[in-house]
Amino acid sequence: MTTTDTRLESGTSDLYLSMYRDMVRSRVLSDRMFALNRQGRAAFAVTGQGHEAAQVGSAYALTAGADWVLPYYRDVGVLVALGMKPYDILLGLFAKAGDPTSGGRQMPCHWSWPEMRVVTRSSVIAANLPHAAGIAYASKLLGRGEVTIVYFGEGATSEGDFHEAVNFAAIHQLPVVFFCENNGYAISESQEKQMAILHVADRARGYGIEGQTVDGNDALTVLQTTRWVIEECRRGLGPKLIEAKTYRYAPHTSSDDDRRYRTRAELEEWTRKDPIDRLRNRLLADGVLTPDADGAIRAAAQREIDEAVEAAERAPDPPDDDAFRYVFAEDA
Amino acid sequence: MTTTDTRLESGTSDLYLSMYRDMVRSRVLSDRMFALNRQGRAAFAVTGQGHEAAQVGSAYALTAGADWVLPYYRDVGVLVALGMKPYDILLGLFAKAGDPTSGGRQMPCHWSWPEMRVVTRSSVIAANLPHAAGIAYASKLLGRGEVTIVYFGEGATSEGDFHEAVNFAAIHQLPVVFFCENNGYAISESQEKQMAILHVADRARGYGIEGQTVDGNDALTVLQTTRWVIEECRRGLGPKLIEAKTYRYAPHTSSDDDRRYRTRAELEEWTRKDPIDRLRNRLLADGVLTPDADGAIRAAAQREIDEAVEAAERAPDPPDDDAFRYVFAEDA
Amino acid sequence: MALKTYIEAIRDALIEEMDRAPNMLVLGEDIQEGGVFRATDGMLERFGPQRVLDTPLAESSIVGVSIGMATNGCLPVAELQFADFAYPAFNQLISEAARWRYRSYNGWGCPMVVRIPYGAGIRGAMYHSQSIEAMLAHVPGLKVVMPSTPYDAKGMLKAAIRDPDPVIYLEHKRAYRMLKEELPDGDYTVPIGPARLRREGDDITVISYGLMAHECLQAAEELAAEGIDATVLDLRTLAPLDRDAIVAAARRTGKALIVHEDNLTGGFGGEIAAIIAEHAFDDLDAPVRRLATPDVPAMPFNGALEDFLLPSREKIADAMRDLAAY
Amino acid sequence: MALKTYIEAIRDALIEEMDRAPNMLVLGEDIQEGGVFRATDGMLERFGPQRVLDTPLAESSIVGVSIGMATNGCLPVAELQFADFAYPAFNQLISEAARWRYRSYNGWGCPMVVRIPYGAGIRGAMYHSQSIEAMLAHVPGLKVVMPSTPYDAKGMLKAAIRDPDPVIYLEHKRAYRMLKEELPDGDYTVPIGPARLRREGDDITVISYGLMAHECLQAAEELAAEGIDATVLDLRTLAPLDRDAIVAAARRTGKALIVHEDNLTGGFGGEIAAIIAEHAFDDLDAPVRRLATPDVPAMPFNGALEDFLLPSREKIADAMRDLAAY
Ligand SMILES: Cc1ncc(C[n+]2csc(CCOP(=O)(O)OP(=O)(O)O)c2C)c(N)n1
Ligand SMILES: Cc1ncc(C[n+]2csc(CCOP(=O)(O)OP(=O)(O)O)c2C)c(N)n1
Ligand SMILES: [Mg+2]
Ligand SMILES: [Mg+2]
Repeated sequence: MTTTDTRLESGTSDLYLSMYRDMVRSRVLSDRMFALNRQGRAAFAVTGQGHEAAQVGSAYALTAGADWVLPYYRDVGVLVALGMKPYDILLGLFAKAGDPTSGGRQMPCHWSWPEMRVVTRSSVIAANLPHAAGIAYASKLLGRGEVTIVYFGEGATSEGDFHEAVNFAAIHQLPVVFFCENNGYAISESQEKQMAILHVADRARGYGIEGQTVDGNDALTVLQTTRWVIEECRRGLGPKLIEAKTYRYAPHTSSDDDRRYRTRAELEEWTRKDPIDRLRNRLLADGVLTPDADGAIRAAAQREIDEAVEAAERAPDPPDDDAFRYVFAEDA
Repeated sequence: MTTTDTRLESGTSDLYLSMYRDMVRSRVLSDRMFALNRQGRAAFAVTGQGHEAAQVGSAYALTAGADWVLPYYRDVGVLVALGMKPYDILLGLFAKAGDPTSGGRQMPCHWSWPEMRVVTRSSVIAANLPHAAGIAYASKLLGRGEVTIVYFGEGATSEGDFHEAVNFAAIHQLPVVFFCENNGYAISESQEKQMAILHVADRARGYGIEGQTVDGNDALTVLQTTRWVIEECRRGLGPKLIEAKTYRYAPHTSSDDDRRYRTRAELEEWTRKDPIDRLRNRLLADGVLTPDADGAIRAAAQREIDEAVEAAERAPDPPDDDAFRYVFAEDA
Repeated sequence: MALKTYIEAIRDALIEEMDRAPNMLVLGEDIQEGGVFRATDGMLERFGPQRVLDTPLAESSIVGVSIGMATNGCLPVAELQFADFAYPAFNQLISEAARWRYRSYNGWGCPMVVRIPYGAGIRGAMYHSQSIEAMLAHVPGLKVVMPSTPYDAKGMLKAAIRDPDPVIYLEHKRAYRMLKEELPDGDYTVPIGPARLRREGDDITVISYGLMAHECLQAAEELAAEGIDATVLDLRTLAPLDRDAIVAAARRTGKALIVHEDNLTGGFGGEIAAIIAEHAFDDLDAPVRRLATPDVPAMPFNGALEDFLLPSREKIADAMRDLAAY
Repeated sequence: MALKTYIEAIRDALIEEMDRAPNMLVLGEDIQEGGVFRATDGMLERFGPQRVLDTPLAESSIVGVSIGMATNGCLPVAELQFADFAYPAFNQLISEAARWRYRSYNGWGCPMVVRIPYGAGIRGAMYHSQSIEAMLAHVPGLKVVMPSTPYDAKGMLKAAIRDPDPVIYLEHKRAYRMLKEELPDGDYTVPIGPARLRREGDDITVISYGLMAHECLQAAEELAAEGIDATVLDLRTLAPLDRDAIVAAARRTGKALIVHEDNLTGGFGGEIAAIIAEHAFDDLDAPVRRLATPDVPAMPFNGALEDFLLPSREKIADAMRDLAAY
């Protein structure tokens, strides 16, 4: 496991502050989505509390709008980092007409965002890994310099589609990053029920590509590793597998009761490694952040989400006939 | 790649002679099946010329009737070694009523043979790998000492089912041998179109199990390696992947024209490594076989196949109504 | 007798059969903690982790290893977490399980059950709402059952487990806690195959299966108050199909409405309509009608849109009135 | 004009479209050496290995990477080597390609063609003979075409390649070299959707698609000599379905026979019969009949058994006589 001793280079403090802010916004938004479900105001919630360093750290390594992004349902932090407004994410939560990601059709957090090259995904685990490989093949064929990143959990690596996608990407040395957020559980199943290896990154060896395990709760390490890997991809050195070890603090989804399969002690232990606390402490120690500035960031995030919730909840539902649109292209 | 220097231990010469005989019988039978197709007497042929050392060598490591065997379409040698009569294989070639392996329903060489625990397979590549894992799980659950071996080509390792099966077997440390006959081609596609690694055995590393590459044209090495691996399986040490490097001398099937994708020089080179010649020379050198005895073995094989062809071709077709039988259990 | 929900009926069947057959096991994702719908709640403690098996997240191999287990003396009952995630297992279901016996000329059998929660109406959105019976009931070699009551759910699951061939057992998620019924204590089975006449009436015939059969029955009761007397046929099993019951029910009233939750075109309703159009032709007094979800790619998350698309008691009652008036 | 076989028509369409669109590529197993049926013969030399792409032996990813390519500006035309091996790709076809546009509310499109050789009659046995259209035509979001002539094969493949949505293109293996036709030189397309009346007659209507449409036409010619005059409707496209043409053809004669090679129960014939039974009811003079392969799990290798099971010109003619006499 790589834990880089990242010294803050001059000129990077704004960047790190921005990352920190997005991690906080992502956490506040995620907490709120869960709460809205618990209050009976949202039918379903799936969120990524605990994954913020992995998500925001990796997303900050991307060239937004140029690189292709295939997030999974837990990637609130990726979307926030890419610049999706909480309001838009909340329109999806409430399945409203204006939901730019699916028009209220998909479960929350199944994003599509063409402007940012965020590609639509289903709920079918691992099915989008071959899409990432295909997108990267097209980039190469058409001679474009962009890189594709696809996100998934460690459970997803059990699916045949994981294998076929990584194998295809390796054969053609495609510019694609397979980014695994390993939180140790697939719903209730702990990692050893999914694989007989300690590190998801070891899967890479069967394909002849490099795998790299990083501390997924350390945003700066994630950023640096992902940057390096993307750089290698861009230089045509082929696909890579990154495993970011982390933990989810919330139940799998609003339908799950994680007390059936995780001890509170384990959760407690990981809470002490909270990725947001960790980056905050680092920034405070380095003098990039002050307690006051931190308070302002948190208050602003709360305010932003409050306003977004209020507006999104009031947005109109789609009209009935909307259900028939876009089965096929309408101009065809 | 392991090439064991196998000294002939005392008491093993009968065994090796028997292996040699089965390799010859398998070759003669395979050649004949192809010829029958070329003569318009059989609608289709798929055979394993060149794979005899891998097939017969590994099959001789099994406890026939106790261990479970999931062969693939190329495994004429495995079936011959297990004791299936050429006549029965030929009934399948001609799709005759008495075909014990499928009642004339399956393509030739898609065997089922319950008495010998040879399990039915489809033509769908790699789909039977999960079956092998499931059989081995049952062996373990029911506390039986048997081992399962499943055969496939290197192309099959590209399928998702390969991944899911090996992963499942590794997680549960099941007594199953994944035996890959790597002949360098999947129909027309050479190995580098299927994987970015040199050795199929390297796939094992992604699952936390051992992989072993052997010279698949050396029957004695294959025998020894498979024996060792099966012994480990029986002792509960979990699944293994064996890769036997070999070459097929015939086209992929009777429908294929291998001159489109392989040079005659390459074929020529491999012909010099013929597994049957190799074992013959070894047995001659060790004095276990004499030229006369060899001649007798070959003549007997020719005679046996001649007679079997004649009898099988004359066997009756199934009656029309037979097509409706056994969609479901009939006693149900 | 005891009052049981649909899902309790399923759990009882599993536990009772596990008690009976030491070679039986249940397997799937999150099975040990009870399954996402809690069908296997408490089974880990009772039967241990070898027989209550958490599988990797890999549907093709869930079915594939089950086939292997069935081949080597076990009785696997696999769970696919949602019907929407059954497609990765389609090859194993169709190419393998369904053809296992036929292609080996009875050399091998595949006694296996695959339980699959299906259906919409729970705000499950596009990938937690689908119906997949039309595809599977089309495959010779598979048995497909879709019980609509707790009584049938328990009895048919037991029959499925004891069946020598692969059975796809489709259970509606919305039925799990919605449907309750007094069930007899102890062992009973409900045979795979025969449809069940759930109501007899001479004005029109409604044919359905799964949770929609329940909705049809409710609609029929509603219409009875208006003086329209309906026969309601609950198919219960789609494969093998009870053609005689279909033809007899259609003949009786000369007017048939078929209802299913799956989308219309190419849905299993087409088969039922075709059987009626061929074999009850002389007795038909009206066009054979179908009511189904319109042809859109699965349910939207938005609740209003889901309600708009999904057949319901009200929509069924309307279609019945319409047909009765023909 | 030039005389072309069915497979030459396909190859010509591929090559002409590759010439037109530099972002188009073909991919699949053994594509570079020409494909096992030689559909892509000579294309490697002309377009190079990046655009004539040999994939690993992995159907799910063949479709999966095609979806990705289509998303990023390419026009992939994938080949699945046999329809029998399409099941491993069903999840990608159904969960992904078909719902790509709908679930992203038109944010993303998936302009992709999947060519799939299907069908029996070539002694291909259980796993090189299957028909899979019923399952795919049931899926909203997929277009499914099954041309029955070289002319349509070429024109519809071009239309499919230019279509903005995923198109499943089912080509009958036995048609490849059996069917020949004079084709116009140069570019033309045949629209996806409209059925084609291949023969008009007032006694009975036969409705079919794919190679069976050809067999039906032959049978109809045979019967014309006996004084039975048939309408033959070739659907060509199953999704979106030309319902009006079906209803009109059935109405015209009041007697309809539906023929397909896929097995009967749950086959696409059910949908066609249901449409007729609902929308042509008042004009029907006879039961709606279906002729299809019996419900067994795919074709036996034994040639006599295959012939016994498979619908043929003779069996179609018999069924037509029977219906005409009703
Ligand atoms: C093909 C498929 N099977 C099952 C599910 C149900 N399911 C949803 S999430 C999940 C666990 C995923 O675990 P992992 O990949 O580790 O991601 P995590 O949720 O832990 O971030 C499962 C089994 C699904 N969505 N798709
Ligand atoms: C799922 C599937 N896809 C494609 C095919 C067609 N096919 C038959 S054999 C074969 C190549 C297999 O190659 P390999 O696994 O290396 O075995 P070999 O024939 O070389 O021994 C292919 C592509 C098939 N039978 N099943
Ligand atoms: Mg996880
Ligand atoms: Mg090979």
